[in-house]
Amino acid sequence: MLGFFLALLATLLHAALTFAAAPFLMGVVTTFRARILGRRGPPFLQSYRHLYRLLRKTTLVPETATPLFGIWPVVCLLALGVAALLVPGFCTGMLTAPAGDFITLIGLLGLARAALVLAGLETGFGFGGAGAQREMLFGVFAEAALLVVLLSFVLLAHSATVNGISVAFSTGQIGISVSLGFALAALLAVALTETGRIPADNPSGHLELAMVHEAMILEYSGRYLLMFDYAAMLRLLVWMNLIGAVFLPFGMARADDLLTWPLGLALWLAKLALMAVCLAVFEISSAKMRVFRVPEFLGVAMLLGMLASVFLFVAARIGG
Amino acid sequence: MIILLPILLPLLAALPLGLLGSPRQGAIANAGLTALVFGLTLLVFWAPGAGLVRADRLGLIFGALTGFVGLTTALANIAYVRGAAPRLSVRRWRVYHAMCQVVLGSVLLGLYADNIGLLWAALEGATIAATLGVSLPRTPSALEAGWKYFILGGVGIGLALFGTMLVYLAAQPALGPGFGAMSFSALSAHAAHMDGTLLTLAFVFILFGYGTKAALVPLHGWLPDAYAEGPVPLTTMLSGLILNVALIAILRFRHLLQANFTAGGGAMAPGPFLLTLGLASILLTAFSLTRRRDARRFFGFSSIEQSGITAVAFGVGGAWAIFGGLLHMVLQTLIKSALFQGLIRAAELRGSTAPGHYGFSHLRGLFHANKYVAWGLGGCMFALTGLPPSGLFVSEFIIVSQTIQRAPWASLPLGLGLMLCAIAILRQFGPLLFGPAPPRTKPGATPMVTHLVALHLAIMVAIAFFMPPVVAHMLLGLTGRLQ
Amino acid sequence: MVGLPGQGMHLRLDALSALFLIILLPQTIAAALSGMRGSLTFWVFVAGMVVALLGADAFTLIFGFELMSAASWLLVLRGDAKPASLYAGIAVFSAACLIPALFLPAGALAFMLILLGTGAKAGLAPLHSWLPRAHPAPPAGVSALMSGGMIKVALYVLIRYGFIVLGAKAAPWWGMVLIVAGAASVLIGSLRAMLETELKTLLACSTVEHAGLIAVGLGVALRAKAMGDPALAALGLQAALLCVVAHALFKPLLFIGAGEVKHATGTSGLNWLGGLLRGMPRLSGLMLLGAVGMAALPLGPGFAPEFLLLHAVIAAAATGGILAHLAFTALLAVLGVSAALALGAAVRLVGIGFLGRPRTLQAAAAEDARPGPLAGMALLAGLCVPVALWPGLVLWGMNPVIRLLVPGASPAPLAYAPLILVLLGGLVALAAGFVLHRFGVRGTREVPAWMGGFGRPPAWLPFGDPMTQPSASGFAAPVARAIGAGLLAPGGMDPGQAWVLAPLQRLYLRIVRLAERIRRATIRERLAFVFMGLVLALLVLGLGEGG
Amino acid sequence: MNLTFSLAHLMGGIILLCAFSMLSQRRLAAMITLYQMQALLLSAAAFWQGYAQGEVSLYLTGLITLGIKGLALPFALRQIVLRFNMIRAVETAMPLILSMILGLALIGIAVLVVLPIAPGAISLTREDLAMSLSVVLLGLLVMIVRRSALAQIIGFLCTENGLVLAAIGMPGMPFVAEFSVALLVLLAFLVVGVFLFRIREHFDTLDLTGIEEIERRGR
Repeated sequence: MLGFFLALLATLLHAALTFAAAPFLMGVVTTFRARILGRRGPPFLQSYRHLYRLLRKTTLVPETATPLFGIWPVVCLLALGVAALLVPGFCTGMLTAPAGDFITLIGLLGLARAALVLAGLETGFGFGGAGAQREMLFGVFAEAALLVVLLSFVLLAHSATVNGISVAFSTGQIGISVSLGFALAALLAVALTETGRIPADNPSGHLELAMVHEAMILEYSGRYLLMFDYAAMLRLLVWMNLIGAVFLPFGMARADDLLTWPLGLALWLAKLALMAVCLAVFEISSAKMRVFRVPEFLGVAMLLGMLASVFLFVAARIGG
Repeated sequence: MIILLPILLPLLAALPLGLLGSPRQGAIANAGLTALVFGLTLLVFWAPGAGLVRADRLGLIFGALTGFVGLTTALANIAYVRGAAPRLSVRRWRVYHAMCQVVLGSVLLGLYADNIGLLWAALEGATIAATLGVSLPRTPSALEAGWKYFILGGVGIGLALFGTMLVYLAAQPALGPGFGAMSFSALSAHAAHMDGTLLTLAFVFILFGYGTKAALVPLHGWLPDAYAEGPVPLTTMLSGLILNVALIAILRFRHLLQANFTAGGGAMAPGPFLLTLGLASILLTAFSLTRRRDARRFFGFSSIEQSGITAVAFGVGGAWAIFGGLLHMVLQTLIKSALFQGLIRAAELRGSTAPGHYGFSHLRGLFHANKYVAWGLGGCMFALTGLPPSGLFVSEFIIVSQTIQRAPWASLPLGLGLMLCAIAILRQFGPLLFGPAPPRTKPGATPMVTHLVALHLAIMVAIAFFMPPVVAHMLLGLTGRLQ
Repeated sequence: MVGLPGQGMHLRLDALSALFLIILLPQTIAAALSGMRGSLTFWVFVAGMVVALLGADAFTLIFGFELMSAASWLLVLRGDAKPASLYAGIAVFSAACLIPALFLPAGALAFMLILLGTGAKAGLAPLHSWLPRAHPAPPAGVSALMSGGMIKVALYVLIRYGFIVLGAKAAPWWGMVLIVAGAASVLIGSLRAMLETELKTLLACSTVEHAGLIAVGLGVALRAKAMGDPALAALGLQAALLCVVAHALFKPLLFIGAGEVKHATGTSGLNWLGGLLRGMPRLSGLMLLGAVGMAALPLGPGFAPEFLLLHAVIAAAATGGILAHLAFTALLAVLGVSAALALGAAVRLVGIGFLGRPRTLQAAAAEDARPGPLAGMALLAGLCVPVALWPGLVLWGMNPVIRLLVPGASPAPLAYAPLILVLLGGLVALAAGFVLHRFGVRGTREVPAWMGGFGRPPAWLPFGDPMTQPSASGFAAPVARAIGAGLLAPGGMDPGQAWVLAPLQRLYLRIVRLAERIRRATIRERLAFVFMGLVLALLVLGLGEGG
Repeated sequence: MNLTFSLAHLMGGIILLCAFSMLSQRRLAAMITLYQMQALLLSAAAFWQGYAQGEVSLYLTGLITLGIKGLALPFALRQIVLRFNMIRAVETAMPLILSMILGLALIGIAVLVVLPIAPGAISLTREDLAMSLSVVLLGLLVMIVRRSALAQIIGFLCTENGLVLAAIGMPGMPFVAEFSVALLVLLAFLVVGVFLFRIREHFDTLDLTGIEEIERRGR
């Protein structure tokens, strides 16, 4: 009973922190990036202001849009919101853990992507379509790479939920292996593409011809744009949580042990900060790729994932 | 002797038919005579005869089938003659009707004869009559077809006679000289004691002799042309009836060989010979059908395929396979005769039933001319492919399944051939029925013959799918004895 | 007595045939509602499927199977004569494979023939290329039943023989063959679905993909069963059978919808549609639901099977040697690519066809679908809901089938719980709604689209210039360039067409030319054939008896 | 008894020789003469067998053979040759020497086929059977290697002679066979006559190339 109560509490805390911290994380990355480039950059809380401003604006709907114009942001937001609830943040063993199957997660990300693409096609203008077709192309390889990486995780952890993988990896019996290194590289590549970061897409770019994510939501404004923007922030956090839970599981709190929570929370924030810095450093040190280079980039990720799986098998053969 | 009546009646009636009457009267007399013969073939079930002409069950069944197909063909012939009368002189029409009767009588003789000499004579008579019939239109191509038929048929007849004499010779150790050594019933009773080596030699000649009549590849050379050039109703008789007699003759001789082989009499097994010829027929047809532009030639090739299937069934052996082969013959006779009747109607809708008016491009889009004729003809074509609900599905299913069990090596070419033939036929189906009709096509009236076609198809399905168990067991017993 | 002379027909109803009969029912009703009620051929087609599912002996099975093929051939022929011959060829080919297989002794050869025969009919690679040509040809109701029902009947035969009749002799590599064929179909099917611009062809390609998914599930199960792993076998079967059920609901729905689109606009080319959601809101809503199923998105009917399948493949990767492991890793990559391509295809279908601006006047003037087809679609959509939201229940209902196929298996409960996701989504929606309601400005204003800042279209183009819209082919262009060039034959042709059917056709033509030379022989040469045959036979005789 | 067989043998051998020499002849007139010789020998053989076996029907066969094949048919054929002016050599489909080698091979095959028959089992000797079989096959070969219709008919008639040769050797074979052979030849010639007449109507010569021409036009 107490366990359930604590788990509920942890889940609620996780939900509150996740939804509250998502804009902050985006702000941190943006600001870090500016700082490293030598500019002052916006304040950390700029994202919140941006969202609030959108909240207060009138929502414009194009004449040529269909009645479903307003549905897509909602679907996108809900899919990512649910995903954010499923991926453990500062602690393992939340109430949502059993439902957090990795494949469900992939499905939810796919749902969000579908909503985004449909939003791009909604009004029927050229840039939206261009962004949509690029997003679709990236998705093809990202999903495959993700599944291949997942195979290694599942074989190592004997569990397919993110929670289970995290628990298994944190116990330390797995150790550091070559295959996990490959898997990490693959996962990072997918994460960068999915979140629309630099080698695949430029989040701060404003040239319509080169945009992917932004191009799809050009016609959106007001609260619909708010939802899309917030969903993008959530997506970044979900991915960071995911990478954190799988590759940096040390020090994660256990939901049924209240005493571990403070350390877990602190470490969680530290991990996020670390990843934000890393992301910023990576982004300024590399250039955006041409569209058709991205599939190759992801293809390499997929091969790395397969290599991870093969090495896993070889190691198991040698070890066993 | 009632059994002599259905044989002699048409043979004797040929003389007055050949000398008297207008084409129309000839056609009506022809139909009346054939109806009488059909009745007699049914009557014969209760008086199967004795001596030289003594029909067994097989002969009786196929005799009745011959009577029935002959009757429907003769009925369709009345309408055909009405349309085609001006094309030939009155004398030619008389010869034509006489030849129809001669073919009918000889075929019945071939089926009912217990004597291998009589059988041979019957087939010879049928060949000569059919040759004359085919060459009647007197166009260069008809003459050529008749010439081919005569040369190849004559050679076949010669080989068959040699085979017949060799059978007689082979029977000497068991039966001694005299009529006994030429009677099927006696031969089959003493098959085990015949000279096996000689019997095998005899079978090769019989196979090549009667195989020519049955149009097995490589003996098929005459058939497509004869089909395409002769008058259509006569072609119907050719396709169904003469082929049947020849195949049944082969079946009977095969039985002698098989019995001798089983009893260790020194004969070779008949299976490989029959299978080789049968498979060759099916495969050659499979690759010849696609390029045919003339419908009658097309269905001529299809007849070669059907003969091949039957030969394969006989070659596979065993009660079930032979049952399948015989069933296939019955069904295919019904379908083919219906098909040619439908084809006459179709050509009539397009203006002329003369040879050369049966090109697929000429007939296409039948559906726009007359729905019922189109469905009748289309139904027959579809039935030829052996897809359900066609009755051929049953027979081909039996044959293929038996081939798998008894001669597995043959099943691959058999399956391939059947498949390609079915595809080739189905490919013509679409354009023929639903394709764009040639310009100036007028919708035509529904002729009575369509009912005959439907009747044929209904009987075909009924025989295949609704055979009473009693009949099936009786037939299986029959084929078991023939095996 | 009906049937084979002296033997008749025998019917049998067990859990497996019952399952397939049940999935046949709703789509038959829907197809009948969509306007096929009066067609005798259609009912013969249905009867053939029922007989094939109920047949207890080889004859009845093949009879039903071929009756189904023949009737559907006629329907295809009436729709479009061009692919009909190819379709007929495939139908006869499957019979030519199945009849021998049923009479061969149980073993690998029999199974391979069964696989060839049923695979050709179900559209498994490499014999799939006919399907995207033939399935779109007949009226929509028939297309629906062909995709939703007929390929299922073929798979039923595969299941019945692979698991029950030949089950005792099954070897693990049988499963691998099935998996390879399935994976190839999944990849090619989804890729072509992404590239096709014709609505019904697109759906048919997606059918190839789903047949492949089912085959992969069956292959995993067959392999596991042969290796003595009933739990994994049960998992694979669950995936395959759930996919069968789901596909039998959403694909007919989509096909009937496509037919209605064609009825309303006169075309089903995506490049001529657009903005249908305005004119045909009800139809579009139902199509959207079907597309969610086709894309295997969560909370749609197609996700649970995909989920189970991926889990089955992952579990299977842990069994067997290094080669199997590599193969399953590659399989996962293939499934991932295909899942994303399927998502792309579905998104494209909805986004290009139903969203955006109309590209032609017909699309702009389209009126909503007729009540009959709409009712059929609504029926299928209604049945999709429980499959989508409560797949556990459907799986529970399938337990007898799985126990029949894998004796001793105890199917595990499903780890995917859509209802929980719905609950979580609801909570998030509540929270978001609260925030927007409490702090936000309400109301929307309709304005001319921004269009990236381009000028407004002239008055005679009420929906803007259609040429400025992304087209269906344009949408697929990046994928065609990145993947299509590598996987498809030159010219974007289907590899099954280019490398299997076309060479066979060339071979056939070559032999036909040979046969024509034989046919053109003169009388003398024909006589020579007879003579040579006779001499050859005599030679065989002489050598056979002399030696 | 010994004499019976050796004489029958001798005649059979000469008949075979006639058939074989037909292969080597280019001119129709020579072929007809050879055919006539063959038929005359055949009728002699029939009489001899009739005498040896004491069968009346064989005398009848001999008479028919003598009358129709030995006299009437050659006469008619010569008439045709004269009327259509076909004295010149006929075209052959293959070199003569090759066709003669083939003929030898055929005789070899005939012997090969007949050899395994148990010697004592039948009253007709194996040699007789081999000879008649050879004549049948050689006749067929003539039909194949000659391009002229008349030469082909002669080949066909040679085949018939082979059949009759076999038939007269059959002990106690009922009359049916002989009657049928006679009927066959009669009817066959009747039909051939009709054909010749008609082919004459349409083509200038009896040469079958005209027919082959139609064939090449194809359908």
